Amino acid sequence: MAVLVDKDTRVVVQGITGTQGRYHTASMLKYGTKVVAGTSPGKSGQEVNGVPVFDSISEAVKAEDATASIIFIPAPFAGDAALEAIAAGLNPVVVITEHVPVKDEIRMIHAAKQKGITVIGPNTPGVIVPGAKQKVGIMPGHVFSDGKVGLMSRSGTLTYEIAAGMTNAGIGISTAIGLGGDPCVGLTTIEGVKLFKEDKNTKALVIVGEIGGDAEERAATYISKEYDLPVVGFIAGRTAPPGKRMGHAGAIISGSAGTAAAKIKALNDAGVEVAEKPSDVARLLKESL
Amino acid sequence: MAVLVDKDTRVVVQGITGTQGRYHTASMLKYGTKVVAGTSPGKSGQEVNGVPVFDSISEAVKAEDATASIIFIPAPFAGDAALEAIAAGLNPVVVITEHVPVKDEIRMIHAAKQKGITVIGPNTPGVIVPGAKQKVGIMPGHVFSDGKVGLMSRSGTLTYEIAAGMTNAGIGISTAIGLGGDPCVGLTTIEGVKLFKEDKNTKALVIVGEIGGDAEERAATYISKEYDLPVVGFIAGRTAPPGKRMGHAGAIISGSAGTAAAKIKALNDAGVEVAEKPSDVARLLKESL
Amino acid sequence: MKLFEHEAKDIFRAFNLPTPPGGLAKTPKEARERAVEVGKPVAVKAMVLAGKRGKAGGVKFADTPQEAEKRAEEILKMRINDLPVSAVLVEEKLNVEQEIYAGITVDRNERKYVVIGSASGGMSIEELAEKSPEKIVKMYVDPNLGFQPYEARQMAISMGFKGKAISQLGSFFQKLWNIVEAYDVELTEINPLILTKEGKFFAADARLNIDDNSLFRHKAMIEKLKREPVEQNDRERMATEHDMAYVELDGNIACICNGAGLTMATLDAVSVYGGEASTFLDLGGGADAERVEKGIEIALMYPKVKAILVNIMGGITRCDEVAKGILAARDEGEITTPMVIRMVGTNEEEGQEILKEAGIPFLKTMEEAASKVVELVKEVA
Amino acid sequence: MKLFEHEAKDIFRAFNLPTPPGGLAKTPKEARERAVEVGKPVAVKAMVLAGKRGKAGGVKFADTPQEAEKRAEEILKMRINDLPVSAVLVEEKLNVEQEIYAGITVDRNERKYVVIGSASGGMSIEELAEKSPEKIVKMYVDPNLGFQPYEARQMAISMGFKGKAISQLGSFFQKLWNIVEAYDVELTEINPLILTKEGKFFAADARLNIDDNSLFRHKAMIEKLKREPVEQNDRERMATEHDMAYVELDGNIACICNGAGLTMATLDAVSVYGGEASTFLDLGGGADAERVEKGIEIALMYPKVKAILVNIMGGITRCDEVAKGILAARDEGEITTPMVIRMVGTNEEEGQEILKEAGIPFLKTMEEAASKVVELVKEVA
Repeated sequence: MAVLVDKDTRVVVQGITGTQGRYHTASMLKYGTKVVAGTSPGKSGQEVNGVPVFDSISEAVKAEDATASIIFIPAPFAGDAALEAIAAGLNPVVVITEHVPVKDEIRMIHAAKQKGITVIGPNTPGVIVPGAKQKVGIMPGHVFSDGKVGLMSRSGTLTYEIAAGMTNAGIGISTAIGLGGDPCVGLTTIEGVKLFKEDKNTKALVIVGEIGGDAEERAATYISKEYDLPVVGFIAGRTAPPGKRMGHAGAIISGSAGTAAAKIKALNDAGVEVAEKPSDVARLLKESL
Repeated sequence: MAVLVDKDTRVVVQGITGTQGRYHTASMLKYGTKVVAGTSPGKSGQEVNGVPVFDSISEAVKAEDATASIIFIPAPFAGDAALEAIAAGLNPVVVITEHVPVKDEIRMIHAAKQKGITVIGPNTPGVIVPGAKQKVGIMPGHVFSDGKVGLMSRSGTLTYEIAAGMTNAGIGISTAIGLGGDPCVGLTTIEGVKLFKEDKNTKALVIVGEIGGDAEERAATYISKEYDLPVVGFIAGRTAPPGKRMGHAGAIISGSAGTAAAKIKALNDAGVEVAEKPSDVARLLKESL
Repeated sequence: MKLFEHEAKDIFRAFNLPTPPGGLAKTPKEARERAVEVGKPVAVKAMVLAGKRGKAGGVKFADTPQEAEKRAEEILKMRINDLPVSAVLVEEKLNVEQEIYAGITVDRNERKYVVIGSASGGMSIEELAEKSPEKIVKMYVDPNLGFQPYEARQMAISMGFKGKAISQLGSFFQKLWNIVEAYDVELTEINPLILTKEGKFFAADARLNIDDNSLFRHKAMIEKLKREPVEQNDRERMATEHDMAYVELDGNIACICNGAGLTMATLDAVSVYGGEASTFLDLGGGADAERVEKGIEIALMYPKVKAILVNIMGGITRCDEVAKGILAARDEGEITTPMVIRMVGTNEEEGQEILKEAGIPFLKTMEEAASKVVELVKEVA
Repeated sequence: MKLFEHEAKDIFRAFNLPTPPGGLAKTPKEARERAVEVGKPVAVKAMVLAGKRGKAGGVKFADTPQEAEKRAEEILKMRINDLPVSAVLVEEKLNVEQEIYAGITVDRNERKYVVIGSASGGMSIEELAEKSPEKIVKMYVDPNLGFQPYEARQMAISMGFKGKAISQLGSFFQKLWNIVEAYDVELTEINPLILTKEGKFFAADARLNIDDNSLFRHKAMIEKLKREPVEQNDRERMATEHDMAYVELDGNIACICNGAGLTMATLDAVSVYGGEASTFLDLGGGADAERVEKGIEIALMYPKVKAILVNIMGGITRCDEVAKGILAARDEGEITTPMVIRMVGTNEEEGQEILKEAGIPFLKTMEEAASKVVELVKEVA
């Protein structure tokens, strides 16, 4: 068992004929993902790695019973692509694209909410379920091993770093979710915790956060009241100077909220141990399990 | 019993301090309507005919438990007023204002639909329930007498003409609804028929239509299948030349659809007798009851 | 408010919606200049706010600038649907591969905007709807989200286009929607929308009607046009200024009433008794004496009028005010045109008292009044 | 993209949002001219993209044009937050009745725009939120319907205004929202928004930050500004051109990594071992050899750099490409700055092979690498 994605998830790749789309379609197929269709307006009839290409999502859904979407569409058009996936009822909709305008993010997230659909990202590495051999994302599959820890992160490569550490320590993952590095993302940390709470197969959580916003603080409040299983945290950006924008639009510190110190304190107060270095995560997990 | 409005309806008048608002507040109060509040931004604390004025709908609802709204706000601002009433959950929202841009009408009608609220109009004389002594509108109350016939109309004064004829003939009205003269209105003819169908007190219907659109044709189709009680119709504009705009934005003929002949035929085919002159309506009703 | 084709196309270009190369000409000489600029065979098109312009001979083709000048001369002399032609649009004659229909309007039943397209353009959409409804693609616009690019592409797909045309035509629909949104358009049509043999899409024609009720939002745009929103005669302009609905017809009885539905019903009643209306004049709600007087004044300016029927169902409108207005009109204008008054409702008795004192007869029902006025006209004629 | 106050106010005026009379001056003489035009006591304000401008002495008042010239001269010489002042805004000193706060930004938790207002303006919203949160009014904007005029008036009502001020201030908020919508504004603040003793509202200050990701939609607006979207030094500009995230810090270790989170965590790890980073450089996803080489080149341009730490967690990024890039940078630039490489993930072995052959040492964990680079820097220093 897992969250968001399982063995029956049938993925359509939006923007499958682009460089990124092609590359990650191959990578997902290799991992085991059921990529059943791709879209690229005007290119129906083509194939990418044996996956049929359609002009629109509605055609892809009709022909191939796709259930979920992953989006590799350039930022100016990613909002439209997400709305197309949402209108077709695909769930989840994983938006890999970075630099999506926040106005477009707000629109897609609320359009999805109204239909009970989960948007992952934008600016996310996606979702991976090692136990089902399904990844709807761009992460290197081999660093994630099957197990019972849920992993959520606002960062990409840092997640791989931590997942690799867990795998090396013999700790497996039920589902790993890249929440996305933007200030506005579809699935928030607290919503992620709620999802994992409903998953009987997940026996512990890792939350990888970073400076900016108060997603981790809010999740901490929820965890202290509602989540009883072990949680380990990591917060990137402890040494980042205030007011500097460091890569992720999300990583802006404003005022006293959103600092690494504030987040670490909130998590600690909720009984969550916070690792100082990425490699400490696996150790803390072992201790708490 | 009646539709849309009953003895417990508590009305707030939006735009109560304007000439129209003042005049019709007095007229509604005189008729018996429970006008409990009015709004006019910046004028809270004032009174109009003893009715307290508030700066906003939310204050009016909080203080006076208003349940329905009637709008006398100039066209450029009427859409905003309607959205304010809808957001506060008032139902129905009766929009008297004419010349409201169609884009604003579409917005208000769909915002209302999403909340299960009925918009009457725009460009409507409103709703009257003689049996409850409640009118949420601008019609002359005395021409409507209490009874068991439901009256729906896309026209204002023509409705009074027909209602007066019914009253003179001793035929009373359960509820009379001015649907509004614009192409896009909140409550359509067919929806009006459905409302009356649910009202046990209404034993017959009068549908006053006019050229333009196919609201009457659609209602006719519904009536032929679903409505078993007697219905009498009247269609204005039998002699109107095609392509001319005659007062109501609604009264434009385009192509062969929407002509008086097409409407009369559709109604006749559904078993509805259509009066040639307004005065014939009462006679036909008597014959069918 | 209906825009002329060239005005609509100015807006199209501002939204990057391609139109054929060319320009406006007010004289035959200018038309030749435009044709020289185009440098290819051209179409010369009458600028007139009337349908069926093509059938009326308002569109001609010319292979040379000289020919364009000649065609322009012919067209500029024409009247189409009784309207003068004040200018011609000279545009490149496109190398047509396919004629397409594209339009957006309001669906009053759904209470939504609807985008309409067909790969079989050229004929009117009514004709097309009748003859081959299966060739018409319709998409309703979500009132919350608007019309999305993917939906615009879906239009093209559903219309049967493939390959690059999907995004190109999709973008065309998207831009058309952006115009509808920006200018409160109640009807726009591009018919034909041309796909050239070179694989490009152009708006060969352009119809753009702006919601009259929204004009307060578009003052800058209207100012740019340097013309009145509507072409009206003096009587129509006066009625508009006084916010009355006024339509001229071919009969001889002017119907002055309150409310559009009642006015139409009054016209119908006149017809039932064998008469023919000259005038639809809706005073609107709550008319006072002055307004009634002005309404009668406007009605009498129309030469076809032989008799007047005032039919008032007093609601907001007070009969005493109406009576005063009738009196004032009679006294001021020394009216000799026969007038029949029917007036009931609010302050009915006061109003009737005023008429009685002034010696003006009145009737109680609109049927009596309609029958009476038809009689009077027959006497006059 | 942050707009200067005068740029923001140009937009405000285009949306009929009142600003105090006045204008921009690039020289003291121009400042005097502006003050003469205003004809009243003025404020002279440094145009600089930095907060706390007032505390830094960047806003001065002048009763006469002569005085305005003198104040402008002083201010134009200043540097605020290490940024030069290139112009001053000379504006009428308003007759202040009340200082108000008005702002709109994105609430990342609600994933909605939020409109913020307070009748107690003047101080920063963070300060206000801490000291008197009850004085702050917030309204979330419905993602479907937008921000309606009645909601804008509700803001004014909730902020405690009465009478005409409700519609006036409401209209202010409404226009501010229209600007946010039109220009993808991620943060706008008017602080203070002045209510004058004459009962009028003016945007005395103006902050307007446009979502960098939306700039492709606002090319016309940016072109009008006649400046680059962001003030950057050469290194920052190069990084932007190559789509890398680059931030300069006060330490001496350049951290070159892939992914913002990993880069931050690397900086943190350096700190854990007693070092200090000079550079945050995120190569982004899927960097090839050329990109890695360019990243090292940019990092080395910053004089503070004493050592380089390359930390790559290969996902889309392939370690062999990274290794090639490091090699190229070393060979091309004849680098003498010590470099520590940590590189795992996709094509790890191939990459390590390349480094081995070139004689470049590498480490397996980021902790080892961070500790090693700190050691090296200490040796160098």
